[in-house]
Amino acid sequence: MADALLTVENLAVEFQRNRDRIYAVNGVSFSIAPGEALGIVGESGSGKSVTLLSVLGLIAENGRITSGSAVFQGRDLLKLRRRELEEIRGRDIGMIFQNPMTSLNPVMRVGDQIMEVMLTHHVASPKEAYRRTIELLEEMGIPEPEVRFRNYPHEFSGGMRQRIMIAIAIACNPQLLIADEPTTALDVTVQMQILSLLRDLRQTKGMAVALITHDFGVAANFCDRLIVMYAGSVVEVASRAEFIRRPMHPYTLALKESIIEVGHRHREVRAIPGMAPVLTSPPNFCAFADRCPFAIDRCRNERPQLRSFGNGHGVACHRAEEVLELVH
Amino acid sequence: MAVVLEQSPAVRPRPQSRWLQAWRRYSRNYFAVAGLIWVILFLLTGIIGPWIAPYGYADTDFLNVYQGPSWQHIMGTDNLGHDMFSQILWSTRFAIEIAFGATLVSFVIGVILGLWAGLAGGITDMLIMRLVDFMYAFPSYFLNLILVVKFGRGLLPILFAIGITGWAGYARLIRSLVLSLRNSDMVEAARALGASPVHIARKYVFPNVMTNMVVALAFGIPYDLTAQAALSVVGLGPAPPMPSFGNLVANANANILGYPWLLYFPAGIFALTLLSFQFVADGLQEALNPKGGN
Amino acid sequence: MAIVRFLIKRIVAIILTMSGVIAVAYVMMYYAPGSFFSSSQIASALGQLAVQDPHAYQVTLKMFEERYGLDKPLWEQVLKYIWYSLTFNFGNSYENPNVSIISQLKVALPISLELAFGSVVVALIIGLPLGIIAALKRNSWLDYTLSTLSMTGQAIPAFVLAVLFILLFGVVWPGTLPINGWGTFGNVVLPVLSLAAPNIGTFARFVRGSLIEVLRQDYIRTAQAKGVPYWRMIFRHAIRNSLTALITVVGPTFAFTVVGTVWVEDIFGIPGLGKMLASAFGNLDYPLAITSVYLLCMLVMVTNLIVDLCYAWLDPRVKLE
Amino acid sequence: MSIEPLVKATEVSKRFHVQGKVLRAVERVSFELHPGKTLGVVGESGSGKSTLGRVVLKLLEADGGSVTFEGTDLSKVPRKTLRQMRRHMQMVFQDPMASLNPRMTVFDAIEDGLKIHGIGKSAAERRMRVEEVLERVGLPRSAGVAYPHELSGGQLQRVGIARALALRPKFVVLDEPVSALDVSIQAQVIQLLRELRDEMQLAYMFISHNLAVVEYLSDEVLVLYLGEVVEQAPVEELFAKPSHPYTQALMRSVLKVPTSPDEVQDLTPISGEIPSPFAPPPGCPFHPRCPVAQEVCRQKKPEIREISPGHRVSCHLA
Repeated sequence: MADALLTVENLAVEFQRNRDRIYAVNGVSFSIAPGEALGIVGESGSGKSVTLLSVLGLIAENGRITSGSAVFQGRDLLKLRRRELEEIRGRDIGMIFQNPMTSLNPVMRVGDQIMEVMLTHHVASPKEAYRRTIELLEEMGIPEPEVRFRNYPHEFSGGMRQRIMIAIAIACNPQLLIADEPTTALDVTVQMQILSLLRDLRQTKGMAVALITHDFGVAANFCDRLIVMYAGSVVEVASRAEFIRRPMHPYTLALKESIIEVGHRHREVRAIPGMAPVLTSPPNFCAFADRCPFAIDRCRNERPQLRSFGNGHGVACHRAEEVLELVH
Repeated sequence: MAVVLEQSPAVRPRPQSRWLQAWRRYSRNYFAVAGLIWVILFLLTGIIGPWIAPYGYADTDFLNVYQGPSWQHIMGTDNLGHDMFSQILWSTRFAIEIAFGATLVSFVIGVILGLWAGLAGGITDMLIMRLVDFMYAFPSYFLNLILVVKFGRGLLPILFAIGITGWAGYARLIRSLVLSLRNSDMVEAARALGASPVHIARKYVFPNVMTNMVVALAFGIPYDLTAQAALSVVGLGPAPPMPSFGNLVANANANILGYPWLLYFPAGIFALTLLSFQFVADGLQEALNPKGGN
Repeated sequence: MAIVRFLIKRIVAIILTMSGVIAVAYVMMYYAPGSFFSSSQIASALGQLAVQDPHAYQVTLKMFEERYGLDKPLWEQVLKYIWYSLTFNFGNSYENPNVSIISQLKVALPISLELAFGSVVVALIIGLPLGIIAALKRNSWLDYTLSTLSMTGQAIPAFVLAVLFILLFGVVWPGTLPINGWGTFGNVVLPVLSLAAPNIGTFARFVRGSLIEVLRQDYIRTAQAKGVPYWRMIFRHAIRNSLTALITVVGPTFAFTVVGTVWVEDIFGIPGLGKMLASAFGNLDYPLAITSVYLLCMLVMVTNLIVDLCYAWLDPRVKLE
Repeated sequence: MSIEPLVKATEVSKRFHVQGKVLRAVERVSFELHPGKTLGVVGESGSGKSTLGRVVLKLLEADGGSVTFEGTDLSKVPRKTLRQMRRHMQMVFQDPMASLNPRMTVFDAIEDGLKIHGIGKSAAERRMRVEEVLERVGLPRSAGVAYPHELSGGQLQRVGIARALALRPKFVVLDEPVSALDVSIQAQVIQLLRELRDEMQLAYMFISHNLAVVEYLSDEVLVLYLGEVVEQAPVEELFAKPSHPYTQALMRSVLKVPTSPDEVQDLTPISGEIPSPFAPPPGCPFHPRCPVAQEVCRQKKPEIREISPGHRVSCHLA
């Protein structure tokens, strides 16, 4: 897409763990359009967080980007120097994380933590930053913002802390917000509050949101487009409508089958046998083959590429056509 | 096969015991291994030292005082003609006796009181912990001094003086370990299984506390060695003619301007020993720490 | 006010503990064998008197006991000492009956505090950067070198180092720095360095450990995600949080170092508290010994109190309880 | 039902005293549980659901009310007898890693329960039984030699289940057994739990914050809010006719994967968060967040009442 906000191409990330090399992300490509809500879905170890964190240079020290590009507003983020990347983080791309209980600095007043991002990027004078912080707190639905400005993180509940994280992330009006499992640690009623807050922000500010989650329900209800990841590769990309109507990859299908939902009481739940692999060699095969009912020899010998099936629907499966026929 | 399906236990060889794994981690730390070698040498010297010493520790040779190192006295002699090499061999013996003895005394007291406080809770816990605070506030060095002055400068008085002043740290450590385990899921699970308190203590608490104890002991020994030497420096080490590293260093200090070799050997060996114990303790801490494993 | 209630509680606790410490120390000295007369330098003089004039010897002993209240029941002596100590009226020592302990302390205590304080400050100035560098370059050769050096410093006791310094500056480079006495700046250098070395190791290792721990925290990643420049992130977010924990180490280290001056003062011939106290114990000079125990104990407790206050002030999560 | 329930809780309460403040973790909870049935306990964090599970097993002492197991009042049972009774009432924990001894192999961990209760005359007999249960929960026999840190989350939870089931209990408390697991693994474990229940006529108390799995597994459901039961009903009834505003809010908050484009849910949150359990609001504890709250809800605490057979609700307006 020419008008994409962020285009990641052929990204690969490896980690060194003891003597093993872990292939966490293996040639991932995708893009996010301005204002779009993109869901990146996968189980733990699928590389969904690493993909976006590595783009911003936020992965752990034992991680290394081995190939790829990530073009954001015409610049390849992977080629930037640290200082240049720091200028983009927080100003053009905001981030919120999974655990709001530990993501705020415990010895700094929350107001100062919000102000800091604006002062760092020189988007406001201290006075303006203060005024804007109060506004933000109000916008986030935090009562008595002047008082709360001076409170420390431990004086807030988990939901409130996540709101403060959001305030930090959007303080500079970024064009892209990366939300890494933002509601996983929260109660369902609070999850709903945070998601609706994010949706409202998206609508009022025209900000694109990349939502990383393991919860298909959250992704399917919040996002316009979904990417399904498995063992460090994108196995399926589809718009929400396509994803609902015509999921194609055997993993996506199996996962949808295995989710227990309200109303499934009298239905057989088909669990996926086995578990997701940790790759210690580059995958020149389909990583799902061992759990896949459709797998053939080819799946174990050749890595499937993402192929387009129209409407922006991409699937990385050698047998996608047959699966489509069999299932739908 | 290229895919490693989070290796299923079926194909996994019998895992190594945790001690073996710990040893492998330990052996990767060269300083710790070097320290261990020195510590073992030191212990061996302490055991056989008195037999191989060319002279008795009280033997004086007034015709050969203040001798530099020579074939007859490979580390020289002091102001009374004591053979420095023999003195060091004997010092090693006493240092080991005092350090291990004192550490054991502290450890036993600390373990008993710590376990008692942690398991009993309530008022017992409160009283024992106040006692621990008290011991922390009381400058233990001075308690050592009082005890040594009062009970004499023999081996046992010194051993006990250092021993009974050093238990507070062990007690505090054990108590906190017991408390954290007591509230752990693991112990709750054992209770849910129907295990008796004795069974829980034996099979769940003790094995998980033990490595911490080993590390604490390893750090305790150099500490007590230092404490013992510290008494010597102010003239309250083992009564002459019994040698000790502290006495030797103190004595060397008095004669340092003319006869520096009196310092080289005892201070060097003592410092190296302390350092070795420290490296061993540090290595153990890293090797036995479960976090270091994964 | 929470802080007032906290302070009152703590001061009461200090007074109670101090009373306990004095009672224990006194009773121990009282019951254990030996006394001032058997161990002090005047023992031999008294021994001669006992042979020459047994009556005069008895009278002298009695006068001495009356003068210091040693003829009273034990509980009365203990209470007296507790009261004396709490009112900072320590009386006179046996050894030096014409000079009050207070006036002796006025000379000696500042010297020891100066040494201890100086060495802690020096240790912080050197140890902090070492620990920070080791943490930021962790698992590099630089880290291994610094960590090994720190551990070496930590393991070698101050008095061994002091003797080594004497050897260096007395034998190898004589005249560069004074190795004995007190009064000039030069006199301070070696004792402070001997005392500081173990503390440098302690601080550096602690800072390294806690900084590595802090750098793993989620809020550090948040700071990075905000685009806070690396060094600002290190100083504002990481070091601030790891130093909070350092306070809990600096306090006890300071108290411990004051005790450590005993040996170093002895070796360098400095007329500080340590020297005075060591002789008090050697001679079973009860008033002086009790005073010394009292002072050091007090020092530990006051330091702990200050540490707790600082900790609560630096870390908003900590409540004064 | 006229037959004696296996587990019966009557007005069970549990309070904690934390720094001079009282936390009412569980307030007057009652239920009956029969063999082969599952009681689901739903609630958000701080609702007291885990505490309830522990009180029912007497891992925590109740402050009020009583729990009977096969007619025996647990509060009157001496400790030693209680330990023996534990053979019949087991627990599976949320975090299998933390609940296993890191220094015991899987085999030792499972065998330990057998040893404690003197099950199996010989080591060989115990070995057989351990291997049998390992296979039953879907682990290979050889998994016995592994230490906990060598297994994945799903495998560990199977070990946790095996440990509880090796004793052939009658009643098992499952405290969030799948919430730490990946989606695809959750289904495996839930299915295993359902099979085991039907096979061994186990009674489950299934504690979870996940409404969907509770519905999937339970026969009756308790909804807890700040330690109190706000609604209690047979599962089909509860999901068909949720009658407490909180239950309704919970159900609306569950995001399902849509099966057709018009099923995409509108994200409409309820306001507010769970109040501190140290200072629960006066009146109905849910009133500050309740969309239909009225004056009476602020003033008076509602009593739990039966609105249809077996369906009890604690709301003035239900």
